[in-house]
Amino acid sequence: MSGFLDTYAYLTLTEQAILTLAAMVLVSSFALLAQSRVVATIRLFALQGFLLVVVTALVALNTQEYHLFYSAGLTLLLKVWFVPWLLTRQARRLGILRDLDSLLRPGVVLIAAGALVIFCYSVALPIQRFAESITRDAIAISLAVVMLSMLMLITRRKAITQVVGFMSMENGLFFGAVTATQGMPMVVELGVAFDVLIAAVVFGVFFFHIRDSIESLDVDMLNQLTEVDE
Amino acid sequence: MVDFLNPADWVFVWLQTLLFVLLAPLFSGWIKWLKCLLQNRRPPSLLQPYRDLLRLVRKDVLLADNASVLFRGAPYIICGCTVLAASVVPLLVLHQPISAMADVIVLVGLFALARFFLALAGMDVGTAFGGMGSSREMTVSALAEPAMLMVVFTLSMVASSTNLSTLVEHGLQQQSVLRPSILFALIALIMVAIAENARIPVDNPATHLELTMIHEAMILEYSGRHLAMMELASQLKLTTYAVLIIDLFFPWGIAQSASAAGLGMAVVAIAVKLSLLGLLLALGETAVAKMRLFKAPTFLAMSFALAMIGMLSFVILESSK
Amino acid sequence: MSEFSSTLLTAVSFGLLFAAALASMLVGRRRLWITWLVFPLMGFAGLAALLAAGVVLLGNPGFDSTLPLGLPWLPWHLRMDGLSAFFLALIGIGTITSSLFGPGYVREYLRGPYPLGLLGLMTSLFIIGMELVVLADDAFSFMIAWELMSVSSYFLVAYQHHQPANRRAAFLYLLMAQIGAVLILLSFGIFASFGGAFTFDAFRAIQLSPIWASVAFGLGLLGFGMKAGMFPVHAWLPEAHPVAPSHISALMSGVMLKVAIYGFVRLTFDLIGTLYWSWGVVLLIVGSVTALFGVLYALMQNDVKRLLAYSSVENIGIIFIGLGLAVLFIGAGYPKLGSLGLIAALYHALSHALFKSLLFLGAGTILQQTHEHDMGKMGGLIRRMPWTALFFLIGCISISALPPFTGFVSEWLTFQTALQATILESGVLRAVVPITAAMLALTGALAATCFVKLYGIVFLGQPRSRRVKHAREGTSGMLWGQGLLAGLCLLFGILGAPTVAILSRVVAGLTGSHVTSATAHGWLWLTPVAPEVASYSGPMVLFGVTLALLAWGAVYLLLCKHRRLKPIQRGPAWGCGFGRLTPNMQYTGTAFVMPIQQIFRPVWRVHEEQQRELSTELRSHPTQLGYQLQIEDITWRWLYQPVVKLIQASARKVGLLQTGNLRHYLTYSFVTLVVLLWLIS
Amino acid sequence: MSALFWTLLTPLAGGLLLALIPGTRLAARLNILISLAGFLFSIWLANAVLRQGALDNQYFYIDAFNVYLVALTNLVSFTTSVFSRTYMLHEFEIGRVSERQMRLYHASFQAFMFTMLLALTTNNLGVLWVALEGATLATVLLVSLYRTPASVEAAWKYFILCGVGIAQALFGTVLIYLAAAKVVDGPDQALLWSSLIRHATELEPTVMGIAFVFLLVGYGTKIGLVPLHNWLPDAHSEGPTPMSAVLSGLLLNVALYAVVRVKVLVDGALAGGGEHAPQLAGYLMMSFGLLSFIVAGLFLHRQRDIKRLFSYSSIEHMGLMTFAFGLGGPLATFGALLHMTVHSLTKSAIFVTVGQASQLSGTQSIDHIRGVIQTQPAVGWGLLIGTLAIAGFPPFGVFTSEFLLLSATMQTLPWLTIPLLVGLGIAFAGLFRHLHPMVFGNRPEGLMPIKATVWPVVLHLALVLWLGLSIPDFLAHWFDQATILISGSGLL
Repeated sequence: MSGFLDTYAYLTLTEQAILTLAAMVLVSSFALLAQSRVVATIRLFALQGFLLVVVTALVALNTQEYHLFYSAGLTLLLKVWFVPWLLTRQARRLGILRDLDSLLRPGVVLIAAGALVIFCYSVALPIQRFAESITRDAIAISLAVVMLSMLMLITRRKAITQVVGFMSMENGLFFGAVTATQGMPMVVELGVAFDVLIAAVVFGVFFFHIRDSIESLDVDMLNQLTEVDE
Repeated sequence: MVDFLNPADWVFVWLQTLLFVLLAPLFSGWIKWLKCLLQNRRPPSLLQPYRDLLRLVRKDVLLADNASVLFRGAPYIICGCTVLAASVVPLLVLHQPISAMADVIVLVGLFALARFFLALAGMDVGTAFGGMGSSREMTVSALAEPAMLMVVFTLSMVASSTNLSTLVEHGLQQQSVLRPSILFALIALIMVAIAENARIPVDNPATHLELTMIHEAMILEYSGRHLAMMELASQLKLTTYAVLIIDLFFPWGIAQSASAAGLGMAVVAIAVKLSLLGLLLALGETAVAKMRLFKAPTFLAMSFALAMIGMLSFVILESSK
Repeated sequence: MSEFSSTLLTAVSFGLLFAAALASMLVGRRRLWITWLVFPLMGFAGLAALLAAGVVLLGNPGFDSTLPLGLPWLPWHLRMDGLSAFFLALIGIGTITSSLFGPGYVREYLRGPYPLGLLGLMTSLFIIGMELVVLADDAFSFMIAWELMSVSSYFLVAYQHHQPANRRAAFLYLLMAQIGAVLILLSFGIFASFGGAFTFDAFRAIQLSPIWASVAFGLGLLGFGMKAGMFPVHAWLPEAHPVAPSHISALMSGVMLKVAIYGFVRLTFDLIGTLYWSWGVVLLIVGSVTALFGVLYALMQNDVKRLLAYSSVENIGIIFIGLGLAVLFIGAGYPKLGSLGLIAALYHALSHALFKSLLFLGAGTILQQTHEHDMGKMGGLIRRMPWTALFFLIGCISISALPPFTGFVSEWLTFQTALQATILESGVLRAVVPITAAMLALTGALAATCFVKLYGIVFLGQPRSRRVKHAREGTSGMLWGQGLLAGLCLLFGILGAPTVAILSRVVAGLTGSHVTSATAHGWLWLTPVAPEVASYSGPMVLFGVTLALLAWGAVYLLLCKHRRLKPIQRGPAWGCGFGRLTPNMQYTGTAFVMPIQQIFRPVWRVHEEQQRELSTELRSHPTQLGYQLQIEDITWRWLYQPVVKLIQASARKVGLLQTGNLRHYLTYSFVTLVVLLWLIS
Repeated sequence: MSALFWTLLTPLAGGLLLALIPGTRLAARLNILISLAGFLFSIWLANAVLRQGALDNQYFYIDAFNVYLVALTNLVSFTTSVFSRTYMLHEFEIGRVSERQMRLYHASFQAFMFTMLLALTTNNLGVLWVALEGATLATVLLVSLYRTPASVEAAWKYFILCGVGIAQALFGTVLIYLAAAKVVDGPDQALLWSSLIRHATELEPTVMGIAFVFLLVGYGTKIGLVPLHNWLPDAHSEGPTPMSAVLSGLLLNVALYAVVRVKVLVDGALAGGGEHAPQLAGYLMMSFGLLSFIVAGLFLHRQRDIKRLFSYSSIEHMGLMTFAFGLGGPLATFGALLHMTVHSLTKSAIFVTVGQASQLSGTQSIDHIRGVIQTQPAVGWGLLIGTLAIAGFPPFGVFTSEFLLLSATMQTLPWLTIPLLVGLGIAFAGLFRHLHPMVFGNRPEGLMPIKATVWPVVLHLALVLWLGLSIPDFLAHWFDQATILISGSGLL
């Protein structure tokens, strides 16, 4: 290990801060995965959003890409305030705010999640051209967040927690876009934000449709359309 | 090669065919006569078949109410086909223009045509017997015909020809060669001939026992001249088969051309050989009992197998290159 | 000039067919249009096609042209050579006779629920498709024409779709047609992938390696064999042919199967070009099994049209035997004998086209008059419909390969070719070929039995049901259609030598070897190899048979005019002591073939059922006896059902994917992603 | 340029207008008019592009590949809107949908068209993503339009699965942006397809490989590739039939279009080296395509719902196209483009007749639809001929394209023709075993013909027939140009 260099120490302070925050985003993903209470999930989601806002702002400072501040503001508005507010409101109206979304074998899921993070890192590792900067690590982290959110989608049975998982996936993407590429072109950012907004509203509508049709928000009960012989 | 369109030859063909037709009742009379002797009965005259035929011709024809045109036409067609078949087989002289008309496969075809009409005629009136006879006849022939063709194929592969004259000539040229294929073919052909001509052990021409008869069942409804033609056709068929066996396997004595000496010789030879063959047949029919109908397929399958072995032995043993 | 005339006539034929199709679409409620416009147009189209083919068959050059259709870089190529012309002639004959027959036959549908316009439209398209197949000169247009033929005939099979059996048959037909087409396409694909072009000219230019050539051959055999009705992929044929309207059955069995044979001949002898004797052995085996299988199943049928359909399978087997001999001899280095085998096969294709069309038209007449399929209800029709009976008899004699009709000549030629096997070097081949000939002989004899049964049960004896009792003769058009075919059956039975001369020219275009010896001795004699080897004179056999008929005529004249003989008396037949004869005393079709059924028992899957009602007083005395016999095609059990089961089972397995649970679906997505990432990293 | 403007504006403005207009019947008519206008504008656009060559600016990029898809999309949208009028009014009359839902339906219809056109015409891969997500959002409420439990369930699955999928695609897009940011000058240029394709060989291959995986899985979900297809049959079968027609006929095409665009980039990047096989993208697409093709064929055998049946058939055909694009080479690409066209036309025609047949019979259950030809010949024949066409019978165009695909496969990877052919056979049997009893047979008691607009079906099938018999020169030219764009060399 003679060639080992502590590259981390050579990073600027902002970069170190960004990476620290990245780690925190990852942790928030783990927390989301482990949390079974609906209201806590929503709050964790808001927290994750807030971490993103901070990261975005830091990146904006670091790179002097000032349009990232708009992104940060947008994120603050949408993901820290609007979506959690909407979800909480709907959950309250549906009377499920305090419900538990039981998690099957949480231990196994968390171990799998850990393995997944390693896997994501190994996927990002061969990217040669960006090996020197923080980009590669950022990609690995955001990939991990995306994958963990998918895992959350898979393990959750409540429609509302699935939506949180879905939105958290969006967070992972956004994190990747911000840290690795200093944000997407503005037109894309706006488009994405618009889509998220509409999606949140549509999700809200759907909770009621689902409850009306199956009197529950348990997605496992949405199983009429199947090809398996009874 | 004979000139195909020489009128004199054709006159001879006509004469020989006439001879064939005239000979047929005699041959069947001869067999009956021998059988009676062998079975310690008093034989009828050798000419009895002629008398029977004449008597039938003179008699009125009585048709079943619902007999159709086909029923009335069938005797003529059957008789015609049989005569046509007989005319192709060399009786006295080897080379004849008519042998080019039909080779040995056509010969089988002509017999098949006759049988086709015979079976149809059997079904025409709509009696149970007729249908039964036709069914059995067609079953037997369905097995006998391929066996016959196999024999023919074996012989024609030996002689590289299906032309009857050529076949006979080939037989004449190498009379002393003992070929296993020919031997098997001979046995198979005899078995086929027995089946095709409704002889014991496949069928019994002398019986009208409903459970066993084949040929007679089909012609039960015939009378008068129609019946006469049917009888004549079956006698002619028997004779044709006999001559065919003689021609193919024991051709010695047949005239190479239509000279007086050759003809005389040929007449004597064919008479002797036919008599002997008749004797053999009578002996066989006396010694063997008729078998059950459902044994007949086994009998025929055996003849088919023999013919096949004959052919294979030719291919494997006699013609390896 | 003649090239122009064949082009023109072909164009006229297509034009008339399109006009017929158009007219059919406009028929609507004007039903007379079908009789007086659509069918005549088709008939003339058939005539034009026949003439166009005739011009080429008589030795004039064919034509070569392209149509501005198809792909931008591959317009439709059309080409007429001898082979195309020969099959075009078959199509022409079939079209003419079925359009003569059609108007009378479709009167039955006038008041039915089925639209006549559809029948006309699809028939026209069907014929267009067949004509295009034989003219196509590139793989693309060939496939289009081929499928046009399949689809339009599918609609014709499904025409009377109210019966469930017909729907099932149509489905099966379409499915197998599609699979067959795909196999053919694949076979062409091999050429295309080596040559890069889709025209047949390019295909001819390619010299495939033996392995690829064999693959192309095998695919072609299976593909075309599926259409032709080769064992074991024949299953659609006995289902589909009987349920189509009868003049269509005639076209399908008589002509369409030949078009499949055309495709196979074109592929094997023309496009592949280099033949291997081992293919010949395959063909011989397939052919003999098909022939024997077909005839054995035909024997057992009691539905007239089904019987005819199975008999088509048999005849296709015979044609394949001829083709097998051709391939074998050419592959072994005897092109002349190979040509002879090909001639025999083509001759049999011609024969079968004639007599099978004839028989189906006859069956159609019977069906129209009696509304019965089951021959167990027929009988005595010879007295009700004498002309149909006569023509049907001619058909039966021809199909049983009896002289002097056409079926005999072709089988005789096949035998003659087979008997030349002695010149082959390989001992195995020398043994295989004659055994095939023996199978052929057995087939022929069984076919005769089969048709004795058919004719005897249907036309002879007494009527077995009331409907049959009141049957009448078909219309004159229907009779003309049959009469024409019957006449041709006789004509081609007699004029063997001139026909072989024409076929020899056709075949020489493919094999390069002219069989001059066959017709060297004039029109009277057919001498395939040499006169001292074998010869046949159809005219003289006919002369002999005619003499017998003349004798009958003479007796009849004596009887009627001169009263020399006593007039024929009529009386009741003996009813075995049970009073008068009743129809129930007659042999039935099942009884007729019972001995054969006993002999060849394992060939069929036989379901027998006996019902017996015992009388109450006397326990041993049955008051009523019933017997039911069902014959199931063994290929169902051994080939088709396993495939169906396999597909059903896999579908069930695959169905497990769609659990209905969203989280499972998300898991698929997740796992897919992970696996792919792992794969590429 | 103005043509493009009008083409995009028409559905957008139309959608807004329809969202505001209360009268159901009027809205249905307006819907047709708007779609017709869109179609005419798109022809104008196509004509302009055909004359002046590719259009390429900061926002839009139009070449031969997408301009014909634009025209096709508008054509299908127009004919579907015609069908939709009678169909939806019937639904309205029998009380399955309320007036408000009708308004939602019409507005969403045009909004959906807008997103699709935007996805096709945009130059920006990010906007492409936004548009495709928008397409999901525009249609998801339509899937649950009837508010039945099954339709809500279908809509939820559609939403979540496509949402997740599309999110993965966004990640892929981000990665492309990352790969391009260093190469292409100016961050605004880095997602523009036109500049990406210029620098394709310089893009970092590893990143592009990972990006492609995400994009394939993401957009592949929309295409309906097995095993990501699960939403597709549900959504197609539960929504209103005109929606199924445009989903099957158009949306799947657009998603595939997106994948193909990306594939071209990835091929360019991987050709330059790196540790991946140069045909990585092709191989992935081929495997997914083949798997979808065969699995969907098997699924066909198990269907009990007529619309599910045909949506599986869509999966099957999308699989085939994906396979063909993956195979690459001019012949396969040309065939795939042709197949896209004819499949859209045929499948939307089929869905039209399917909708009519199920309205006629009052059910979507295959077991209860019987004797359609007898009850209403036009519908029955439309369904039968449409199915024959989609099953690949000549002289319909599907045959031509499948012919090209098979021969291309034969030339490059001959052994793959075996699974292809087996798949074709299985799919064919699966379709027809269900279709036969539906169209043929006796008419059930008491069924009356319904009011049905037949000419869109006739038009589509006639076009497909025309394409099968002969491809017009200008279209062939188009296809060829697109082939050159995608595979690098042309056929003509």
